[in-house]
Order: sequence, then C-alpha cells, then structure tokens
Amino acid sequence: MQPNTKSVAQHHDVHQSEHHELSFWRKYVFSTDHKIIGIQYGITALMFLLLGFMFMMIMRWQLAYPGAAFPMYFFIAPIALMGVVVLFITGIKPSVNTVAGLSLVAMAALIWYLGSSDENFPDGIMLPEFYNQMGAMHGTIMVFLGVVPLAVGAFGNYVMPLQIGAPDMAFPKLNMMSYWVYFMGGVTMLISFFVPGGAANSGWTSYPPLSNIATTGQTIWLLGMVFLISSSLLGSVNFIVTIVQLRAKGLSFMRLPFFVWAQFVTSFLLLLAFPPLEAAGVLQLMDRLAGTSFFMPSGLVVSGQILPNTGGGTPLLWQHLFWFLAHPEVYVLILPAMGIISEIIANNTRKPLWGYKSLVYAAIFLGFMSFIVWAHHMFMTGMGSTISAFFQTTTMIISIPSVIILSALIISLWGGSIRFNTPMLFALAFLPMFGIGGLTGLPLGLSSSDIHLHDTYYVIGHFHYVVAPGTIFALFAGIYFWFPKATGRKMNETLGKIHFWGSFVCMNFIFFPMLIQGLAGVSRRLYDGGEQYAHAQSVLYLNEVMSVAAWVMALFQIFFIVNFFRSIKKGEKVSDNAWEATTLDWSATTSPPLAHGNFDTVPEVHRGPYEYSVPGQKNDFTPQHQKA
Amino acid sequence: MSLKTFHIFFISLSVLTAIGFGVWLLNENAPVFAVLSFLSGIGLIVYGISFLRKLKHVSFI
Amino acid sequence: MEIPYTIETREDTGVNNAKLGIWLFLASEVMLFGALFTTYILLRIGSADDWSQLNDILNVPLATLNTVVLISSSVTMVMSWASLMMKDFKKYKLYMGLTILCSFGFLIIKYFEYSAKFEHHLYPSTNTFLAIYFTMTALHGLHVIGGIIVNTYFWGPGSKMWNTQPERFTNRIEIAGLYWHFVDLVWIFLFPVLYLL
Amino acid sequence: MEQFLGLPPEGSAHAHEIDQLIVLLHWLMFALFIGWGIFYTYVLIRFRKAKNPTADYTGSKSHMSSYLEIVVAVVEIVLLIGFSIPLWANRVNQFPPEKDALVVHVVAEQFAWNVHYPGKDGKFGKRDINLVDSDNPLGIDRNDPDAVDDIATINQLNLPLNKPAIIYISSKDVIHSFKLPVMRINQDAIPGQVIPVWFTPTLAGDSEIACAQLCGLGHYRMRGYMTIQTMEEFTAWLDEQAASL
Repeated sequence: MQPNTKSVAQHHDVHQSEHHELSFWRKYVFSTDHKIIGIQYGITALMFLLLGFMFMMIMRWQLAYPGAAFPMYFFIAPIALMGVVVLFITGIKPSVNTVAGLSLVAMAALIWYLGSSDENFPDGIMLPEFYNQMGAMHGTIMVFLGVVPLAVGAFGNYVMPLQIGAPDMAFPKLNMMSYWVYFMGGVTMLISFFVPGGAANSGWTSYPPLSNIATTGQTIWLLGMVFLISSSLLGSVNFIVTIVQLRAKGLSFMRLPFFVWAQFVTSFLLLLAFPPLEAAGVLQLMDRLAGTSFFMPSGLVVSGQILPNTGGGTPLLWQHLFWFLAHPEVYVLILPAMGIISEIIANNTRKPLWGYKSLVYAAIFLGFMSFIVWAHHMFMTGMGSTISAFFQTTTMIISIPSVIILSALIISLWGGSIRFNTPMLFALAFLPMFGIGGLTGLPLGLSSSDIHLHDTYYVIGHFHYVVAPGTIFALFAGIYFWFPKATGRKMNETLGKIHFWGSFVCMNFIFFPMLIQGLAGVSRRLYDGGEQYAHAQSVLYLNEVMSVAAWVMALFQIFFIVNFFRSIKKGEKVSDNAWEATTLDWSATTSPPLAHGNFDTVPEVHRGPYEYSVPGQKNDFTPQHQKA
Repeated sequence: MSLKTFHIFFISLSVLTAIGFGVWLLNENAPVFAVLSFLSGIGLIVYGISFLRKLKHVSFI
Repeated sequence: MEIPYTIETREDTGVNNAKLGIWLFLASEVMLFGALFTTYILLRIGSADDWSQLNDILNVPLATLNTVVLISSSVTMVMSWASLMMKDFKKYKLYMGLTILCSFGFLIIKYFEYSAKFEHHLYPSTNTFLAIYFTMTALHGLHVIGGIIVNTYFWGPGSKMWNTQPERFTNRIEIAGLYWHFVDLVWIFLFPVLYLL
Repeated sequence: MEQFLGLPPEGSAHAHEIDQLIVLLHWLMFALFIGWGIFYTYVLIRFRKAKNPTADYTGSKSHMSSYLEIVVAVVEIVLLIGFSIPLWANRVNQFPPEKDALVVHVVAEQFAWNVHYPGKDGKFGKRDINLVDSDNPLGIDRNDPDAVDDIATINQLNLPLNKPAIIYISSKDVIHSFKLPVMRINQDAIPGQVIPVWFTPTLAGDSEIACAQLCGLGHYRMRGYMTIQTMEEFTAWLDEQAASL
C-alpha cells in the first residue's frame, strides 16, 4: 500500500516540505490523505465486521445446542492462527498486515477472556445475560462499527474524491479527525466488555426502561455512540462539501458516477438523521446518570422494588427518536452498496447503466422518503388507525424507488457483454439477494400482516438479506474491484471465486430458514432459540442448519483473508486502469495513487460516467476525461 | 448565506422575542418592564437598519 | 496539490468550502436541538403537571439579562467581522474581545442560576420539567464553551493569519460568527420556551 | 399456500384475514421474484461474454419495467387500502361493547404474565403498586369491595370459546410484547400505558403466550399458557379459582 511517490513527484506540483518530510506517523497513522484514511477505515471496519461475525457464531452455538458446553478453543484457534499467518506473510516490517495480524490475535484474546470467565460461562455453559450482551454488541458492531464505516468511511473516502477528480477531501484534517473519533468510539465499545456486568445487553435498539435499568455497560455504549455519531457528522459534512465543491471541471451533477450520488444522498441521511439519536443518547445518559425520567413513567416495580424515579416520561419517546435515525440508517447501509454495484455492473457488462437518470432520482426520492417511514417499526406500540395508515402508505411508497433501482440494474444487464470476474459475481448475487430482502419487507411494512410477523425471525431474515448477502456482498465486490487501485495488484481470482460460491450458498442457508421460523411465529432474541415454545417445535431443527451454515461460511472467509493480505505483496501486477473503466478514479491517476494529491494533471471531464461500447469508438470504453 | 444575512435574520427574531417578552410582561402585570422590552425591540430595528446601511456592499450570499 | 475553493468561491455554487461546511454542520445542529424541542413538546403534552406553573421557580430577570448579553455578543461578533472587512485589525481585536467577554458573562450568570437551583435542592431528577431544563441549557452551555474556545483562538494565536492570509482569516471569522449566531439563536428559542411559557 | 408458508393454526375469528393478507403478499413476492429470476438467468446466459463479445451501447429499449412498476404499485395500493388498513381499523377501532365481551387485564413483568379477572361482580378492584409482593404480584387491594372476588393467575389465561375477549395490556417494569401466535395477536406491553386488544377465540385447546420484545435475561422463558374452553368449562374453572381465594 506504499504510495509510489518518487516517480511522479517531479512532474507534479506538490508541496515539497509537506511531501518528503512526513514522518511515518504523519504518513500512515495521523494522515490527512483521504486514501490513507480510507484504508484505515477499511481495515478497522473489516476487523470489526469479523468481530461482529464471531459474536454471532458464538450465539449460534447456544441457539443450535442450548445448554451444551461451549467449545471455546474451536472458535479461538482458527482466528488466532489466522492472526499469526497474516503477521508472517510480510515478516516483521511494519505494514497493514502487522496491524491486521495483531488485531486478529487480540480478537482471539478478547474471546478467550469472555469465554473463560465464570460470569459468562459457568461450567462452560453460556448464561442468558451473556447471550444478550452478544446480541446487542453483534448488532451495534455490525451496523455502526462495521458496515457503515466500511461503506461510507472506507469506500466513500477512498473512491469518491478520485471519481470526482478532486485532489483530496475538502477538509483533510477534519477527515483525519472523523477517523480517529470513530476509532475512539470502537475502543469505547470494546472497553464495555471489561466493566462489571459486561457490555450493553438491551439489544442494539436499547429500548428503555430496560436499558435505563441495565448494567454499566449501557452507559459505556451510550458514550461510544456519541463518539460514533460525532464521527459520522464530521464525515458527512466533509463528503457533501467535497462533492459539491471539488468536482472536476466539466463534471456536472448529471455526469457523476452513481456511486458518488449514492454517497451524496447517504451523507445527507447521516447528517440529518443522526443528531436526533445523539439527543436521545444524551437524554438516556441523563436518565442513567442524573436520575431523570425522560423515558420512564412513575410507578415501575422492578424485582419487587418500586423504582424511586419521578416519572413523567415515556418509553415511546426513545423509540421515536431512535427510529427517526435508524430507518434512514437502513438506507445508509444500502445506498453505498447500490453505488458500488452500479459501478461494477456498468464496467463488466461493457455498456452504460440503463436509466441512469431514474437511478439518480430514485436515490434522491428514497433519501427524502426515508425520513417519514420510521414508525413502521412501532406498529405494535398501540398505534391508532390514522397514524398506522400514514406510515403504511409512506412505507409502500418508499418501496417503489427501491423497485426502480433494482429493475434498472437488472435491465442494465440486457445487451451487455458480461464478464464473470469475482467482483461481478458478488455484484450479480447482490441483485436477487437484495430482491429477497426488499420483498420480505412488504409483509412487515403493512401493519396488519406485521401483527403476526412483528419481532419474529422473519424480521431478522428480512434485514439480514438486505445487509448480509446484500450490502456485505456489495462491499466484498467493491474490495475486489478497487483493490488494484489501492495496491496496483489484483486479488487472486480462484480464491475469490471459492470465497464467493462458499459465501453465497452459506448465506442462504443461514438466512432463508429465518423466514420459515418467522412465519411459524418464533420470536427473536430468544436465548434458547425457541426451544420451549410449542409453536416453534416444527421449525426448531433449522437452528442447527443455520448454525452449521454460519460456521462453514466462516471457513470460506479464510480464503478472503488470505487472498487479501497475500495479494498486497504477491498479487498479479496490473496496469493503472485494471478493469478498462471509464470513471476518473481509473483514468487520470497512477495506481496506486500518489500520496498527497491524486492526479498528474488536473482532469477535465467531457462526458457521462458510463460511456462503454460507444459506437464508432476504437476501444469499448471511453474515459470521462478523454477529449472528443 | 453570509453572516450579514444571518445577522439580519437573528436581529429580526430578537425583535420578535423582545415584543413577545413585552406581551408576556404585560400579562404578568409589569408594564414598566414591558415598555422597556418594547423599546429595546424598536432599538433593535433601528440598529438593524443602520447595520444594513453600513454593510451595503457586502453580499447576502 | 492545494484544495481548491478554500478562500475563493466556486463560480457555479457561489460559496467556498468552509461556508458550505458550516451551514451543513448547522443543519445537523438544527436537527439536534429540534429533537430536544420536540421532546420538550411531547413531554409537556403528556405531563400530568402544569408546566407553566413549574417554571415559576426559574429566574426570569437573570435569563433576560443573559438574553441581552447574548444579543450584544452577536452584535460585537458581527462588528469584529465587519472591522476585518474594513481592514481594521485593532477594532477586530476589540470587538472579538468583547464577544468573548460577553460569552464568559453568560456562563457566569448561568453558573449563578444553576447554583441557586442546587441550593434549593432542585436537580434534574426533581421533575421532568427541570430535567429537560437542565439538559437543554447544559447542552447549550457546552455550545457556548465551544464558541469561546474557537473565538479565543481566533482572538489570540489564530489571529496571526491576518498577516499572511487576510482574506482567509476574514473568512474564518465569518464562519465562527455563523456558528456563534446559531448558538445565540438557540438561546432566543430556549428563553421563551423554558422561562416564559 | 398457507400450509406451504407454515403459519400456525388459526385460532381466532380474524386470524384468517391476516393470513390471507400474508398469503397474498407472498404470492406477489413469488411472482416478482420468479419473474425477475427468469429474466435475470436468461440475460446472464444470453449476454455472457463468450456468447455476446460486443455490448450494445443502447441496451434494452423496452418499457416493460415501467409497466411492471405500475403493476407493483397498483397491487400494493390494493393490498394497502383493500386489506391492511381496514383490517387494522377493525383491530384498533371496532371493539365489541364490553358487556358482550370477556374483559381481562394482563400485566407483564420480568418474566411472567399476570392475569387479572374481575370475578363474579364483573368489576376490577383497585391495584396499588405499594401492595405488590410475591403473594400479590398485581398489588390487588383486597380492601376494595370490588376486589374481594377478583381472581389473579400467573402465566395462565383462560378464555371462553366464541366469545369476544378484550384484554387490557400493561407492564410493571420494562417493555414486553404480548404475543399469541395462534390468535394472530401481538401488542407491546408498555409501562405507563394500558392498551386494549380484542379477538374472538374460535379454536378450543391450549396454546401459548410468548414475549416478543427483549425484556431482559429471562426473555426466552417468559412463556404463558392460554386455554380456550367452552363457556361451561370456563365458568367451572372460574368458580374453582374463586373457591381457592
């Protein structure tokens, strides 16, 4: 990942002092360069993604075999081994691999610490308290520390400025700050495992009063969230200003790659939806620390004791503030993924995206609508018919732009010359998987069918289809796709394809059974997977299927991890424009991009983003900066 | 929007606050203070106009 | 490569980076305080108590004084910016100094208000009105402190930039002024909502 | 289709309408998914690089997708206005008169369902949180004349067959969710609020009350039982409970 600065520094207008005398720390740790920050975000987020995945696998042990002793070393050994392998791939020279290797070992150590504690696993058997911690932290880590930082922080930071022909983000120091504030948020979340009572255990939604009376971990969780929210705010201001102000000459809004549009809308969602959650977090901190009762009515009796709070609050206030963020958050998760998919589909069908304009308008409309659908998460809170009718209607309306985006992407395939490389495979799998995720949202979005499906595994299946084989597949696709830009080398195709097919099959074995369990009425967040309930008996065997699929999928991720770290040093060297693409990120920069400043010459744009197979052109791609 | 525009917006709201506060004071049976509040509202209007004159050449954007 | 449009405005958007950035930041702040005001409304509607009685314990004269102090600080803030536009650095120093003094004055008055409440054993946990009162004013107070830090930097060490890049420095003061005006604006809303209604 | 989806038995009068909506939605989902799936597979095979080495700049000229989107929108409107909204209005607005129904209070706590019957007089006695203890989890004030004959059970809800039941749901501590999978009933139990639900049981026998909202470490075992019996059996059961007071 060492940017190759020497060869281009001469014919390039750079700040001499800034360029050559940067210490190791300023260059790689406290860097203000968007590409380094993007990589920092990427590695950190991938590590958190893996940690969230580990938590889920631990939970799945309990779900598959309730009450059986936890075989801790089976879970720790592979990850510790992975860490050592990654460390040794490059030897002792400090590099990304060192950081990643040490993080993997640290992850194994964390799980060993948690797994060997009698407070969590007396006699090796998991306690419900610990199961709830895992549940809450799996959700929190996956959403706030894994997927969003990877989709926005990493891809947005690395790719977006390159695609618009900018020298860097508009506010480089702010960019550095948002990474480090995010990092602090992550560390805070991890610290919560070491306080009495362990981490937060009231679900990632942290509904009061349960979260108000929960252990100290919840306070730490709230502090961590304040860090993460601040980081998102700084980041989104930076993104919007960069996109509006730093577009290259000739790059009008309707010539922006769809990926940039997706980041643009996403940033607005982050900017405007997160502050209410910050307010809610502050209120809950007040409830927990200053004894206020924003979210508590009076007269609560907990384990036989009357709570001394003054009352006057309502638990629903939290839910409104929370979902006002958390519904737009869903689109924060999915829009960047759609952006990545669009780039890869256009590139690998060798033709322009079908209906570029409708994609853009649909994304903007989606952004607007996402602010007025939040209460469809709250149909069961005693909602009257008028309000429920309103939110059902908005929910049905918001499904239309999603359908438009999905069909535009599928129709884009028509007439293409489709190349099935690894990024394209992930991108193609995204379409039907997101399709399932989106369609299963319909019965949940109508309040009457939601009566049966609310808070069942159907919900889990639905949003995991959106996020896991949806967004996370898109993120994998993006990693395989932009890897050559960051390193000058391609990742190995064979390992990539094994990784893809393994993950694809396993994903469906994990998440499809959830829909079946949900239809049978099995509630979510049950520590024993519904073992006690009569209505769950007929679908109980699926718990083991899902768990085994999850563990097998973990094995397939080893192909990815090895491929990723090996390819940094040993991957096949490729040219600057590895995929023969049209957008500016591939056109005017050298690969890997220069350290400070991105372009040899300031690019000027002459055409739309996806001019592939233009009739009468010599090549089947016409880069945006190419004249006439 | 420049600071000039925002300042004018802010002063306008301050005028409204002064007037509203005056009405509130009347309700609370404090007419002397109410008059003071109304006067400060007028003062703010005068200030706002002079401010606009002074920064005639500065952009609103 | 330099980042373009840090000082000069971009032709097709009509702004420079910093000004767009601060307005976006203020938009998010509007959402933050908007959520708190919404909370206030919802809790007040749902409350069994009459909040227009509950807020009688608050000190209206002190709050009025604070309102005057903050409005004055906005005026001095805008004057400090205008002075820079007229290339009068000395006046800038004077007005900016006054702004900072006003902000400290606000905090000192707020301190007296808070300690009077605590002396009478009125805490955030006393009732929901006081809970939202303390939360909102404290959060506003934090914003004031943030403004003091920024303004003090521009009054002291940060003002060296005037010698090298006067235009950029003027810009920075405008940005700081926009933030400061927002903080004052929040108070203009807080004052009637908490103390009067 | 209902068997195929594996929905639980329909135990109440309105259950079938909800199932019908779920089934219709799944028909829509299958139709869209299979339609898209066929198109998608066909395109991937026909336009693979080996088969189609040069891409077509214009791509599809068909307006099929716009028509499809209109169809989807229309179907959604029909399901919304024709099914979901009236069904929901029926659930929350059209309660049967209380004199014709059996009225019960259910108070959730960590981790049990407390059921409060009004007893012979049909009047609920006062409940006071200061009286709550392990013998009286509801805090029924037995000094209140209305409360003398009140019956309280834990985790056992008995209801008569074919008579509308109105259940007032509340919570003592945190948010729970009162879920009767067989009755297609689900309602959050929110502290500080009392929210009624109603349904008419049409299937005799035993089923379960599940908690559908994470309520703490015992959430998974917060299971209650529901018994639907004929009016005679139900009255006999009530008398038996009253006798043991």
